Amino acid sequence: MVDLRIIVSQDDFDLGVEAERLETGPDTGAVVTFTGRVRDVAGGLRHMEIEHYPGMTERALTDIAQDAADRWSLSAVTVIHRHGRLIPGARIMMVGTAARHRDAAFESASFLMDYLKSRAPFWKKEVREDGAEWVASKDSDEAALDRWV
Amino acid sequence: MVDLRIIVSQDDFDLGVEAERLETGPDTGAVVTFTGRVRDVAGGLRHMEIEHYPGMTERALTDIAQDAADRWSLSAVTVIHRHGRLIPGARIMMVGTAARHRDAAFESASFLMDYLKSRAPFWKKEVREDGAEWVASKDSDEAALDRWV
Amino acid sequence: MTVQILYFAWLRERIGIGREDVETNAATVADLIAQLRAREDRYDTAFSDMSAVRCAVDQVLVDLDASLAGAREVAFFPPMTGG
Amino acid sequence: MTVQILYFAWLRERIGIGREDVETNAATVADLIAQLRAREDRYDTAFSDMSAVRCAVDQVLVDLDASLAGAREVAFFPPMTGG
Repeated sequence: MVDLRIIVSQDDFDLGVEAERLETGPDTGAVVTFTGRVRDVAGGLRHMEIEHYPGMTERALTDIAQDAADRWSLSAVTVIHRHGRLIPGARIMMVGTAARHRDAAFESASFLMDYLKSRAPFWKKEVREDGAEWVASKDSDEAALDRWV
Repeated sequence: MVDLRIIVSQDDFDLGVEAERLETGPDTGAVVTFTGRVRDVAGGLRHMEIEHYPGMTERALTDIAQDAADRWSLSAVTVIHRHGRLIPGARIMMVGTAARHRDAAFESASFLMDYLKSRAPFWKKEVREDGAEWVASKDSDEAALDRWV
Repeated sequence: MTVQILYFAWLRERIGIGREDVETNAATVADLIAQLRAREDRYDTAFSDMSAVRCAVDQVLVDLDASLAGAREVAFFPPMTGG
Repeated sequence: MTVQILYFAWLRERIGIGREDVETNAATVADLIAQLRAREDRYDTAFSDMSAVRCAVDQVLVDLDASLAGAREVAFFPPMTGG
């Protein structure tokens, strides 16, 4: 049985604790984590505002996680995504995967990220000193999904 | 300047602390960690004995880390590899990469792992209830290097 | 039938509300959008570039030609930017 | 010249020592191996399958036809199995 851990919250998370949770069972040889942070690319970013679709978000993340678990025979999957107001440097989200071998752990984490980017109902708004703007979706993020079809 | 952290030690490490160290600077948007653990595949594994080549090991790991940092413009790279006696479930090693974007963080971590597997001077011996055996290198590990040429 | 409609991100901002109940006979998502656009300028403007609109029916992503048969909750939003 | 030779993993176990100083005129790694194999059976056995032997000269991986000019430390070991 795969251990799915899905969290959608305003709160920060402890990556060490999360990674340790993924190290389950005698047959887990490889754990990969990805953590995303708020970058102040151009300077002048006050904060990022992350909106989501309560209900659908948890559902979409669970579906994506289960899909990854089935596809790569994972022993554990963690997906955490924050919402609300996040200052530069703050953690936005993480995914973590536990598998027998490194390839499965790397590929499934990469797959989860690609799906999170354009299939999970989150929207980012950058609040800058000179105004606020919704982050535009990238064609490259949509294209990244093609490699998993 | 890239922040390289190379550790070769018998001691365990704290993944949470290591991951936090990688979250440096306003321009780091993506952190990937890989952790490898001792698996008891067939049952009956007493422990793993990891031998290394003191001096060359640190040098090889530093070269590999610097290479990754240059190639993917990383802001930080961590490579930790343990040696000595490790029981099933124990952490063997980790790599961590910090980059602007997810692709660079994922690819460079995967690159580091492929190099560690067959270019860093470590040798694993499985000590089982019914005897001890050096782990054989895999053709697939050697082949994995081809994609980075 | 009555469906609850949800708006997110800049669609929510342009229309000025996050949710509303709408009485409709629309057979598809596209029909529902046409009905909304006919109501008021703010809807017409919000839906003017359909390539920038995504839709979920009962919390599942669908194409704009999807049926509304049995739908209770319809959400409109721009392309997602999570991660 | 005198070079320090190091052995690791099963090469170390088969030869029975981890390091030794060897007086040699070998021009290449392959020449040095030939000299070692001629010494004693345990060396001959350890180096019998050269496809399973890797070498580092002064802590840098090299091919078996590499020169030993200026070499101070030569290490022999099986394919690495880190990670």
